[in-house]
Amino acid sequence: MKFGFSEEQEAFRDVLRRYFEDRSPTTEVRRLMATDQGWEREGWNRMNSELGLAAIAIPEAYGGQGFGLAEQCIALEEMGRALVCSPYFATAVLAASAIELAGSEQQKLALLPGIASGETVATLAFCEDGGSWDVKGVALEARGDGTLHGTKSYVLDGQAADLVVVLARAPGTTGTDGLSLHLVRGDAPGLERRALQSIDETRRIARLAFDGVEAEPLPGATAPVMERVLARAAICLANEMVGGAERLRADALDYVGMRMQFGRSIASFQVTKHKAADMLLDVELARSAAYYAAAAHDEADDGVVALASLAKAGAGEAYMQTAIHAVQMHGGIGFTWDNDTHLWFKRAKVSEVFLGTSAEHRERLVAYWRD
Amino acid sequence: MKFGFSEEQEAFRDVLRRYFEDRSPTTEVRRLMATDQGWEREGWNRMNSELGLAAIAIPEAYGGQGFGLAEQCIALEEMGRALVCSPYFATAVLAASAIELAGSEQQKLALLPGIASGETVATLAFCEDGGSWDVKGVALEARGDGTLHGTKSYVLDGQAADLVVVLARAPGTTGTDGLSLHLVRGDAPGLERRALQSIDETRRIARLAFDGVEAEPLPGATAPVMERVLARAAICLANEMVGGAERLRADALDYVGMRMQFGRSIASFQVTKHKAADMLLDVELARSAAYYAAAAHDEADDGVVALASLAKAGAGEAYMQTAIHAVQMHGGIGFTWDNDTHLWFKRAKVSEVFLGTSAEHRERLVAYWRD
Amino acid sequence: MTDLREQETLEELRGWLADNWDPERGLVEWRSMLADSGWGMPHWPREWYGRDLPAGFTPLVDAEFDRFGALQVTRSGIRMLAAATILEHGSDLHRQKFLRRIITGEDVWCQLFSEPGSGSDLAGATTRAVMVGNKWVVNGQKVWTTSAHKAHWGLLLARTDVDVPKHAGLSYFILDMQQPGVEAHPLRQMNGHASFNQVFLTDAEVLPEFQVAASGEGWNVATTTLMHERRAADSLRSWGSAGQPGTGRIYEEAQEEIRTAMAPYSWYPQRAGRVDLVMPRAHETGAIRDPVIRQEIARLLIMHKSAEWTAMRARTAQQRGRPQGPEGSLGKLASSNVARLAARVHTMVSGADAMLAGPEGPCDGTIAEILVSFPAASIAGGTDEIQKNIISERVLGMPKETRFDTDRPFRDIPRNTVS
Amino acid sequence: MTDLREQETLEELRGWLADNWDPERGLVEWRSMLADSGWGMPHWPREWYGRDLPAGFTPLVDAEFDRFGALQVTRSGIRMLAAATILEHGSDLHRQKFLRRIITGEDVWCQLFSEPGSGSDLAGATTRAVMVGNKWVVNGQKVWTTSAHKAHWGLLLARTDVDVPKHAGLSYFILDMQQPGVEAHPLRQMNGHASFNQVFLTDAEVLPEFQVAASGEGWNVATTTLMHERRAADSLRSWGSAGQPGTGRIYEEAQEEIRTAMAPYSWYPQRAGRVDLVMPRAHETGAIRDPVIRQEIARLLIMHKSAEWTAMRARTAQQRGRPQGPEGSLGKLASSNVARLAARVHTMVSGADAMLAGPEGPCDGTIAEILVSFPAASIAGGTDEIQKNIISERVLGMPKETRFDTDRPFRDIPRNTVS
Repeated sequence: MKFGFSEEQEAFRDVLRRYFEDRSPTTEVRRLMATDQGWEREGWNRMNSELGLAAIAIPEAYGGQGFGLAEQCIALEEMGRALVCSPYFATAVLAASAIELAGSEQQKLALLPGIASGETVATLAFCEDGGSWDVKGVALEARGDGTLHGTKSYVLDGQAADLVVVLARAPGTTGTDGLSLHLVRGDAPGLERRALQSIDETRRIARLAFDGVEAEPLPGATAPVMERVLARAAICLANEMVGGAERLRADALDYVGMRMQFGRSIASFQVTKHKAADMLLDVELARSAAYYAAAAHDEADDGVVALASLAKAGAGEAYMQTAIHAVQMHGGIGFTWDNDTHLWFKRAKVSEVFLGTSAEHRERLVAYWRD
Repeated sequence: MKFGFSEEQEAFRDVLRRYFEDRSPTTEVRRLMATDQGWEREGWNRMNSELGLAAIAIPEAYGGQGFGLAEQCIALEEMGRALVCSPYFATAVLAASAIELAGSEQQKLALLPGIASGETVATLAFCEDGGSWDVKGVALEARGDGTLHGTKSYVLDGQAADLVVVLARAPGTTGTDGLSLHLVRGDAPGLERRALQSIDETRRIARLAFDGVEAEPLPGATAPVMERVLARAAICLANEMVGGAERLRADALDYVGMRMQFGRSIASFQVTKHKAADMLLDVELARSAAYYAAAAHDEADDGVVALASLAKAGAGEAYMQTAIHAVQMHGGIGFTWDNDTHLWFKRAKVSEVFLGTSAEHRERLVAYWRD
Repeated sequence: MTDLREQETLEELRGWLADNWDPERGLVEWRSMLADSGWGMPHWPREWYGRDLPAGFTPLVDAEFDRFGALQVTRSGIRMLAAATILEHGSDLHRQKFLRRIITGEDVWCQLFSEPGSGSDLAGATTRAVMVGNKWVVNGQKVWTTSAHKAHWGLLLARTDVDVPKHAGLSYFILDMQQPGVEAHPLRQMNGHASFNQVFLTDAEVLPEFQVAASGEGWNVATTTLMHERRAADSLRSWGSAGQPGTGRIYEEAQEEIRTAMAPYSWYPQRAGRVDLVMPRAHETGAIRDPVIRQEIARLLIMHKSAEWTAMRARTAQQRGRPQGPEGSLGKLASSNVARLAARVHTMVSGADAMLAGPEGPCDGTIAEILVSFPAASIAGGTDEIQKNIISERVLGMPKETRFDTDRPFRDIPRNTVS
Repeated sequence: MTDLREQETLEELRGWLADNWDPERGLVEWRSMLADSGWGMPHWPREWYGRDLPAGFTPLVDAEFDRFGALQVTRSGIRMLAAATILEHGSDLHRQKFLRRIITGEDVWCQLFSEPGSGSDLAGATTRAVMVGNKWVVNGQKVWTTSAHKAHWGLLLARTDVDVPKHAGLSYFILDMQQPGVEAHPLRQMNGHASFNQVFLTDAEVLPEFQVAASGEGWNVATTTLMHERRAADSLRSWGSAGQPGTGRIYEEAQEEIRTAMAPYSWYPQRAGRVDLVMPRAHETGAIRDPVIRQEIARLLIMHKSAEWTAMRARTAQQRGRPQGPEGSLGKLASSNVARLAARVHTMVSGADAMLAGPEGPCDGTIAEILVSFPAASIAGGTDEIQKNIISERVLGMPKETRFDTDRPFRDIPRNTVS
């Protein structure tokens, strides 16, 4: 497989970069992260009406643009770069994939157009208090009467979502058996939502308690389907992380170029130069893996689940390492609230464990590739 | 616990350093490593008659000097530093500890004086083809008629030893049950010894096949005793490794100080300076752990088995890392045979896995410390 | 001192304590008595609140206070740096005006050295002091200043001459912090705490008699302050962990003083990585059963214990009167490595919970505080890079970095435009 | 070229191949025909064994050879660096004397640039060439020279003037390697192989007409050679892994030539860490069941695949005519990281067996060879440090290291006393 971006894709990226530079400077990120919800409908709607971002990867038949994951990952990389405060990941990645892969034709026709237009803010409630993104860890029950009982945690934009896709299991089942997905309105009776305080104030998580909530099942939820949903999410997250890491790297490089100590630019110190070279290598390797996984997904490569884990683990290490280096290169300034570095630093920390830790994804990679 | 060396200990170290600088320069190491046996009786005898090194840690009652492990570790550190080619580790560490800890009074009186004087070259045959230094991996059988059946591998100086202490188990036993230690003369009928080619030419290993070899049992061999023998050996090896790492570090520092490129000393490049600082930290931390473990042993600290694993794992990482840095700091010259760096590099590589890998010792450490 | 003199001195002290110690006195009152008697600072000169005793004798005096259950002067914080600097370089006026209230703790001091544009390069300070009429007038900005908002006096390093090389153009002043030209703003950190201040100096004034040493001597004086800074950091730690108080008014006042003084440092243990929490957390989360995480825990414990033992070796060597060797200088670097690895391990141990901050987060948010505080360990008090420069140059004797800023007028040296 | 011209050219080639290709010819005979016809080096000038075709057309010509099953000229090795240098900077005498035998492969060439005292700093060469009577007389020592012991000609960089700055005092010569003043000794490496030579030059002679370009132009000429070196390294790899031969005398001769040429490089795959062996070995030893080792295997595979894909991105960008971006320059650094990590992983996977070398060692000693060869990956062809300098300066545009050796006479620059 050869991979790289077409002229059109590069042009799309340029548009997005300029858009977010304009609409999501760090002053705006700081303003939004201080709000209750962490983002605003207005900006979210504008992003969708002007650029159709939520629609990118949704098939045309369901009101989307029908592009591949590669295009969606361009958007995610740019959002990661600008640290855009929005429910994009929850809605257009997590919920959209789950519905597209597990929904009935009718459900897709009913739900995906709203997600594509940005009107419906949705999310996927996958893991629970144990914090495991392995389907085996699911304990929330979907009873015979169609009601859900249990709790979900670390649900992205779980408090704000209009629609929650909930992973459950039939009573008495374990492991990969008896899984099911269900649609729940955000304001459904019996659903109690509570915000969790995240290290990363630019992205909100919530704990959702289901006490006999009535829900509509999606017919296609099996362990392999959930594996594909997670793989898609991991690839998207990896690309978002690469965007953030690249921004940190570039900003730190700019900073040391301007900063003088001992009568010379900090960038002229050999140790700084070599660190900058190492940082470039880290980010470029993670970028290649993230791009490759997206391309493999669009070519319907069988190995995409392994590649998703590879990309996620690679990006996880690179992002955190880059964030640590970036703070260090800024010196004391980099540890202050007013400097922007910590905004990405915290996203890096949270992304490192979201959707599973790097160690867990490395383990999955070897499990897939061992033969 | 406070620890550090007394004036007497420091003086002992000075004597040894000068002795080995004189007797074991790298020209001599290279000469001996090209011989069949890897060392010579003459030098070994001289070392023992002039300095009594094999006797250091053997109790006075058995012809030794009755010092502690701290003193023996000073000797090992200096031997590691000079890469002395001798059967010291096999004889005075492995075999001596096994006999002292598991032998009967009569056996100790009979055997230890010969070891203390250097007359008897001995070794301990512990692990087998699987390469495990866990007693559970022992398969060699000691039958009811007192004969040994099976093979031992990676036996230090196993081909040259006059006396081999062999770890065996009773037929039908597994795990930590049924262990026993046995004395076998190097020339015993039914014992076939074959040299293995080691990466490290300064230290020889052998594979020993026992086909009904008659052997004399040591009465005290149990799993806890073997654990103590191994702990002592691991502490000794850690100290030897620290000596080697320090030598590599110091030599590389000297080299970069003399070497000019681009009209300036390589030592003036900031990246070289910082690497030298990191190397110092690595070696000093490993040194502290090695010294601490030896001191704890002599204070009969209960935790010594855990501390031995800590010291071995710490020294293993530090030695190999230092060796890699040392080659790099020498540049192309460091990769040549004529440069001495590779002699220690290879010892570092072999020491990394001898007596168990660093990962294995880390696992043991947590197992001991988990409560 | 001969043993005999020692004995006599300690007996005199015991008598004095027996006559004067009373836990129901106020803290300031008691410290005033310590100042007057000289027992609080026994190694200081007799004329300045001391007893002219050798420095090595002070620990014996302190031990006697301990045995007696009496409080000694708190020899911590910036005020002690001020005292050391004033004793060595100040005028009698300075000694008269400041030393006694330093001992009693009535005055709060702060240190105005660092600037936004010169973090590692203190001698690159650009805050200007210009003589206008009969006063120095100071303009500029200082940063990383603990307690500036409540300080009475500040130790100020400012530039009085830009036409000479950088080190030669600095002067040292004692600045009245409670004048209109001095504004202290809290400086918030990425972990949410605001332990430091930024200090804006706008036509702040200093009387000529509050300059320490001559113009151009500032770097030399500052070096004295800095030499005492490391020691002060150590004693701050032991102050913070001071033992159980007795009963009585003075103990309450002392505890309150400690609480106030320590408040800005509440996150310092988290900055260091909280290795102590790793095992309990691993048991709590079950991570202790994960062989992969066990490896990382072991790595951390090995590094942490080895660093501890290295410090122990350094102390033992010192106690035996040997040269300390490289161990001492390596401690700072080791602790920053430990902090970084600890944050990694805490993340693995907590898994998804590592996302959570605040009271619902693991250990009431302590884990989150580690994860957003550890980067300071490799920056504060000298970055890792500065430490490695020091180790390579001073311990290993490697060549110094070529300097481009020491031999020409300060005005010609390229300076920061960003901070 | 227009598509029409392309078609005509390829048809002409097909006709020529049909008329001339015969697998029973000798290799030299066939290559002579390629030289005469210009089909072997189609992008070279017509007057010098080429056909003046655009460089981009060469791959099409080569593809046609492939389709036809005919052997093309082997465009590998130092001899091709010699050809490129001679074409660009040489005289017609040089072209006449050397180019044809470079194409036929009859002459072996070597490169005499590196010296024991100047590894990373090629321009610091101290080998002297002095005009004595009507000849250049050369004295000095060169190192890391592949094939010097069997070479006919050497590309020599030597100093002809020590009174000018270092780069300006170098000159470039073609040295007859088979004269008495040239002695090549094998240089043994820590892995036991001796792939390189040290070359001692003692009053070796060069006729003035064998100097390339003018005196003092040596660094400029050497730069051409070095530019082609990286490309040559790549083609060497593909040459070594060339596909199945056909049947016939010429294939046998070609295979023999490859075997000889590749012999010194037999350990190069081990130097790179042999990532391909990790999984099979892990299954063989059972390490694949160890979760701790699985983590390290995963780390290695992630790094290795990511590096591969980074190279792929660079190639794709190039093919699309985009600037290559940083990906290309990073490959060398990535591969040295991969090699180091691979050695670590192989050690863990092999456990105690990692001690064993020789035929009894794992994979017939291949694992041992990895463990004592990988350090070369971060040194040979430019150390990691040099790569990071290049990346930071040329890719990231960071300031160049201050030089102290470029603006004064070479004789005044501090030089090595050790090697």
